[in-house]
Amino acid sequence: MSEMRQDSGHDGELTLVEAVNAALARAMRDDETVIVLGEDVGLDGGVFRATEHLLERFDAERVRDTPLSEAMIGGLPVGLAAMGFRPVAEIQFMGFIYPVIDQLVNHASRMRTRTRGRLSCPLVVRAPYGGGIHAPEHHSESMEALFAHIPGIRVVIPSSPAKAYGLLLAAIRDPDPVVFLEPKRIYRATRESVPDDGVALPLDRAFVLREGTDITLISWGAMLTETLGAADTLRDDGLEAEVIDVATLKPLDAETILGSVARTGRCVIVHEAPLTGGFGAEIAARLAGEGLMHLVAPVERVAGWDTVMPLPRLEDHYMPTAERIVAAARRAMEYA
Amino acid sequence: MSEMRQDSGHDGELTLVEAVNAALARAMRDDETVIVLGEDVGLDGGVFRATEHLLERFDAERVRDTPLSEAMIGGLPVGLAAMGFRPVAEIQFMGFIYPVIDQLVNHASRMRTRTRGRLSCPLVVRAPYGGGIHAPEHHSESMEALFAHIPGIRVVIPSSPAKAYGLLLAAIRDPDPVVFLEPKRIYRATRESVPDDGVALPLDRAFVLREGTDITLISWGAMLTETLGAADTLRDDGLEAEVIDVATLKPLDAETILGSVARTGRCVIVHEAPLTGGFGAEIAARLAGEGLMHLVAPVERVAGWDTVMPLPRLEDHYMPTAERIVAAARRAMEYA
Amino acid sequence: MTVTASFSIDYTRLIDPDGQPVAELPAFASDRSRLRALYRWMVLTRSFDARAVALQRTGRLGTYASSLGQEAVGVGVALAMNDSDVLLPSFREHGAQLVRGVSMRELLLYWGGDERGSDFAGPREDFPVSIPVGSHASHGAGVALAFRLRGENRAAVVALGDGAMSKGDVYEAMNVAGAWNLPVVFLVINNQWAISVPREQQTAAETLAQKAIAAGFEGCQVDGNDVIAVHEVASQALSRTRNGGGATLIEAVTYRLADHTTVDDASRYRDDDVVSRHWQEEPIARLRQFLTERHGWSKGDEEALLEECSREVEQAAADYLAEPAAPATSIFDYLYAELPAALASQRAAVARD
Amino acid sequence: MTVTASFSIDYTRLIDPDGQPVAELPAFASDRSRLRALYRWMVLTRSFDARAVALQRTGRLGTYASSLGQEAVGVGVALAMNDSDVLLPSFREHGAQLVRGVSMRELLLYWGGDERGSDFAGPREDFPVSIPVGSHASHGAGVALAFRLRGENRAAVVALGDGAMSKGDVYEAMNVAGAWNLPVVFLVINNQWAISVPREQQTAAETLAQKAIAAGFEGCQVDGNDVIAVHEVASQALSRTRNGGGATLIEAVTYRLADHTTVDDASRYRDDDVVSRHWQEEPIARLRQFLTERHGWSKGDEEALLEECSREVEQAAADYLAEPAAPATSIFDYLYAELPAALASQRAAVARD
Ligand SMILES: Cc1ncc(C[n+]2csc(CCOP(=O)(O)OP(=O)(O)O)c2C)c(N)n1
Ligand SMILES: Cc1ncc(C[n+]2csc(CCOP(=O)(O)OP(=O)(O)O)c2C)c(N)n1
Ligand SMILES: [Mg+2]
Ligand SMILES: [Mg+2]
Repeated sequence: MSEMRQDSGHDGELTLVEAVNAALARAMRDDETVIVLGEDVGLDGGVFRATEHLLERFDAERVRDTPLSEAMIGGLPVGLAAMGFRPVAEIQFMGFIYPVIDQLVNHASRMRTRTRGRLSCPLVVRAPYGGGIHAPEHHSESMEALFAHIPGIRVVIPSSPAKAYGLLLAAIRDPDPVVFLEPKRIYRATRESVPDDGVALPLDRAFVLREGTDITLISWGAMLTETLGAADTLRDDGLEAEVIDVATLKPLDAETILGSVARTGRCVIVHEAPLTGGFGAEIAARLAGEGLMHLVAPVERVAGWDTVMPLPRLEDHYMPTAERIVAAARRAMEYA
Repeated sequence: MSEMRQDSGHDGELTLVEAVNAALARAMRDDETVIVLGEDVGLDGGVFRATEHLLERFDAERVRDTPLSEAMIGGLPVGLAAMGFRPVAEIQFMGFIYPVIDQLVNHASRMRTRTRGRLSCPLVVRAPYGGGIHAPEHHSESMEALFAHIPGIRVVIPSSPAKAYGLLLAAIRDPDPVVFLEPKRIYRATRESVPDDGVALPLDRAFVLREGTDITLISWGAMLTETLGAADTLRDDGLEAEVIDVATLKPLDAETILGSVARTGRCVIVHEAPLTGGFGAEIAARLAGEGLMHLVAPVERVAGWDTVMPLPRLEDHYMPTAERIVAAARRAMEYA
Repeated sequence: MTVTASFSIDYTRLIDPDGQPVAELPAFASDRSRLRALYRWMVLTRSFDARAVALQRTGRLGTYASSLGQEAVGVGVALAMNDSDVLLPSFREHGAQLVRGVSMRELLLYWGGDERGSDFAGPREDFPVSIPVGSHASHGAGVALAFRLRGENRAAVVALGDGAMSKGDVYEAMNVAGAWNLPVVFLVINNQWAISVPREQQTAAETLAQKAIAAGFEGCQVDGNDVIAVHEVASQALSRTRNGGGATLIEAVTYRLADHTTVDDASRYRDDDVVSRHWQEEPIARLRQFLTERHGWSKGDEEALLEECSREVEQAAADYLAEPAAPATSIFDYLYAELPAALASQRAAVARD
Repeated sequence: MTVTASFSIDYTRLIDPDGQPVAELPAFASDRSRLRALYRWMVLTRSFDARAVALQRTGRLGTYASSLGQEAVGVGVALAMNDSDVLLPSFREHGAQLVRGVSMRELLLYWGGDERGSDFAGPREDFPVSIPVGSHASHGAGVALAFRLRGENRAAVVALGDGAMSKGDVYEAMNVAGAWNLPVVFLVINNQWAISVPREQQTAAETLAQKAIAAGFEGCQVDGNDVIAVHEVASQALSRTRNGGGATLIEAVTYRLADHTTVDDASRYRDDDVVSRHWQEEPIARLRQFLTERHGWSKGDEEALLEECSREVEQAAADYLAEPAAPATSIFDYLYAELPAALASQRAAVARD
């Protein structure tokens, strides 16, 4: 990706979306069965430029602009994958991913099971998701929980450029279907050094972003910005918050989470998706089960409200804030 | 529905599917804007006979066999409803409902919000769901959690003939979209007296099926059979289990649940859907939050495994059993 | 081997790019006031688009999709609709929405990120724009079914792009509209592009009109930059369908002269000179030419009209910019007819913030 | 108004219901051994269907969808496929699957509720049946793309019913297959029914073949009860598509003589005498007539064949019934290539029970 780096002009420092691009390029270079397809992924390089330059570096056979057909974008890769390719399909925005659910539930997630291993489905479905960029209607939702409930797939959400690179490489190399959701609000929020070393990250591990002994803050994707911000504020209260990036929602690394809360006894789970039935519920449920005896305070969930994502003018009233996280943490600290 | 009752030949005693039929007929009789549509709902009366006789009693304009097009079955009612009709769409099996999610998330659930009340979506999507009848592949899943996460809709699951009648009437009369999931395993399991009195049940209330002081068992749909069975077994242990039928998953009647667990301190949540991200997680999360201080034992979830629903020969190894519920309850009782 | 079925697709153009008649013109073409109305709405639409783009560029509007070059389609069709018909617009049919009675202030509110912009004071039954491509097509079938069930003499018009014609839900909606003989017109605005994907890559079908053959009803092509042809074809299709003739598809062949939206840079994927060539065919100059030659449209008329339009646009922009945001709690107030008790605490929390 | 595009749909029948040639016959029609193969597979399929239904009636098999009356389609097409082609069957293409090398024991295992039935020992790349109607069509496009990317001279065959042609995902799959010129044949088995919904209510299109026009490739009709015509049309379509000719749609017009499945009662929605009339056109008697008149097919040949087929079917049934269930833990063993640590405890719990 040397040219990308020159492009970015930050010697080796990439944004999250550039890291996605770097991982795609790396995977395509290393493995000719990797095929990138989706709407506007070719000449346009993707509406967020995640697939920029891929068409030039590879070719139109491997970088395919599709017709405007999400059900097909979800289904065609099942056939490709069963024949030994590794398709990476882009859904332009999560708001348009719903027709893909049928393919994930009824086919991709169970091709291996149905055929007792004869056929399999090593595909990746990528989609930018989440709010906070004042995007048009239907462009800001966070519905990751719908995917995390589907047996037989993996659900991965990166929170930084380096994680995006390593997790996407892992997702593409994984022998089973992976839904890879990209927090578009932080696509260009930060840069970090992301060596194009082809090293993948594990798909079954949560990351401890910050160690602490007083309370555990758990989140994923863009909300880690608010969560880490909240941890800073709490430090001013003299509280050391441990911050966990779940990263792989499915399969969930409950061990890391339970281990942390076993030490802190307190927990705030943060996500942008609506509260009810959000993936935070699963984490809280694990704590109410195996983790219960370690809890000294009620598990707090700071999430989007159970309402439709508002249009930009009222969007900020929907999005969880560092303030709400801090307030929840302080409530938790009130218990002895 | 007098003729139905003669049909059933159990003077006034109806099965759950007959009660669904009775509610549909009643709603169509009371309100000419009620339109029933779906695959095979006409002459055939539905593959489970839920719409039997409706075509004769009403007509082909109001009882409509649709083309085999689930995305349309999800979308056409949005237009009908916005124009003042009350469509009741049948999806033949939950396994084929996924194309409808796009319409629920992007349109039905938010038409009122998007237009600030100018247009609305009083529609019902009905679908039989669940396992245990040794049905063909893709016919036995329980994915209610996918719907319970969507803001702006209601999700209702009846557990008996009388509840099916009252809740479906309420769903049809409700001014907003309702997903009504019918536990097909108990479509004909029992009969009870269901007077065709046109009386609806509330859509925001859980039902206490059995009072008890030692532990709370929470479930919905067909799994209440196993749950009530488990309660009987526990009684032999000298334990009085309170059994709650959630009935309306969205909006959730957390009060009834929290109130019960506040008294018992112990809870087992039972559902057929895969454990991870199932709706049981939301209930457990509420207990880990507001309910925490009342919990004396870890919240137990007895659910389907996080795997693809097996074909009939191994299906029984997937389905939660009364034994598993009893074992979970006994574990919970071990805590002082 | 025997032939069991055969089909053909017609193309209608009445005025060529130079404003010259190339076929017999409908009666209204000799009615200056009606032509002026068509012209005025197109000019107003173009001024509105320009202003909306300017507002976005200066950070006072959200992402916006200009209809530059396509004005004849929405305007020509909407003026053929009855008030009682229902429009289900895509996100680029500003002209059609304006003709229908949606105010420019409402359009700006919507594109400025305010739901109140979809609470149209005018056409109360028209649908809000569908940002999701094509998923509103089945709503059009449902609206049409409602009309049929009530025995009303009304039609639904669903606006779709060339890209939308690749969507399965659009096909399902067309298929049921054919099977049930519903009073709905599927208006396909073929502007040759779906963001960066050209029409030819979208489908191997020579025309988009022929997609109707799969649904068992009539499809036709019309020169989408010839507002007289568009208006005529739409008027005929609408009266046919209102009177039980069933569904129709109209493919209006036009060209997207603007970027896809204000966040798009079309130069990444198409040559400017191709675009300039299409400027030769744009609909407004074409009708102006015809008006000038046949109806003595003068420089004065033109200036007066531009003046009038820009005044209206400026007023709307001012009203829009003066509109305070709705209260935060309104994000709960239209979710259900009545807020469920379970959500009261969430609404209260928002009220506190 | 000018015509911009026109299309027509052909229908092919070579042998009429009385087994009489009505057109020039392809060379293979004079090759007794090839006709016998077609005949044998059809007879075997019918015996298998009968046995499967009997097993279901006696509680030893799950819900089953018989292909009674449609045998010519699957058999005629599958015998036109190369081993290296890939079949993506619906749930009623038992004949095609048998010809492809799926064993009757495997089919029974699958319909008996055992996943191992889809682990075909024979055609390792053929897809398992798709119970969800139509959602496998896009898989066929993907398989075909895989062949194209590897430069392989292979084709994918997707089996679809008349009902499936109302599905948007099928349309999307066809549209991309056209746009990308993929080597895939969409085989539409029009048996006139989708459970209780007759073909005419499914769509206003006069033919299902014309659905291909929307996708920009060739569609044709063939008499689906004339196995010689089906085999000939399929052979031509397959070699065309294998050699870069792009996608094709074949609508095989046949009739579902059986109930939809063993849990259906067709008498609720269709008249038995209509069904009896269609018995006059069924494919096996038709070919037997032709074989008898042209190739001296004797009563002895017939009896020997029936005997041979029922022996094979009985053996398969016996093997199926003797098969013990897989271990309970196998419900986890093919979920992922490697079971995630997070699921180990669930698998262990199942092992304990
Ligand atoms: C279902 C869906 N998929 C993708 C998108 C993203 N997107 C917005 S507009 C567009 C192209 C639409 O092209 P066309 O239908 O021709 O309409 P046009 O933009 O030309 O008016 C795409 C892909 C979307 N809004 N909805
Ligand atoms: C997507 C989907 N919707 C509904 C069903 C239920 N169902 C099973 S078969 C069938 C009819 C299929 O008709 P057709 O495509 O003509 O195939 P045939 O049964 O005639 O072989 C239906 C509605 C299904 N399996 N999948
Ligand atoms: Mg376009
Ligand atoms: Mg059929």
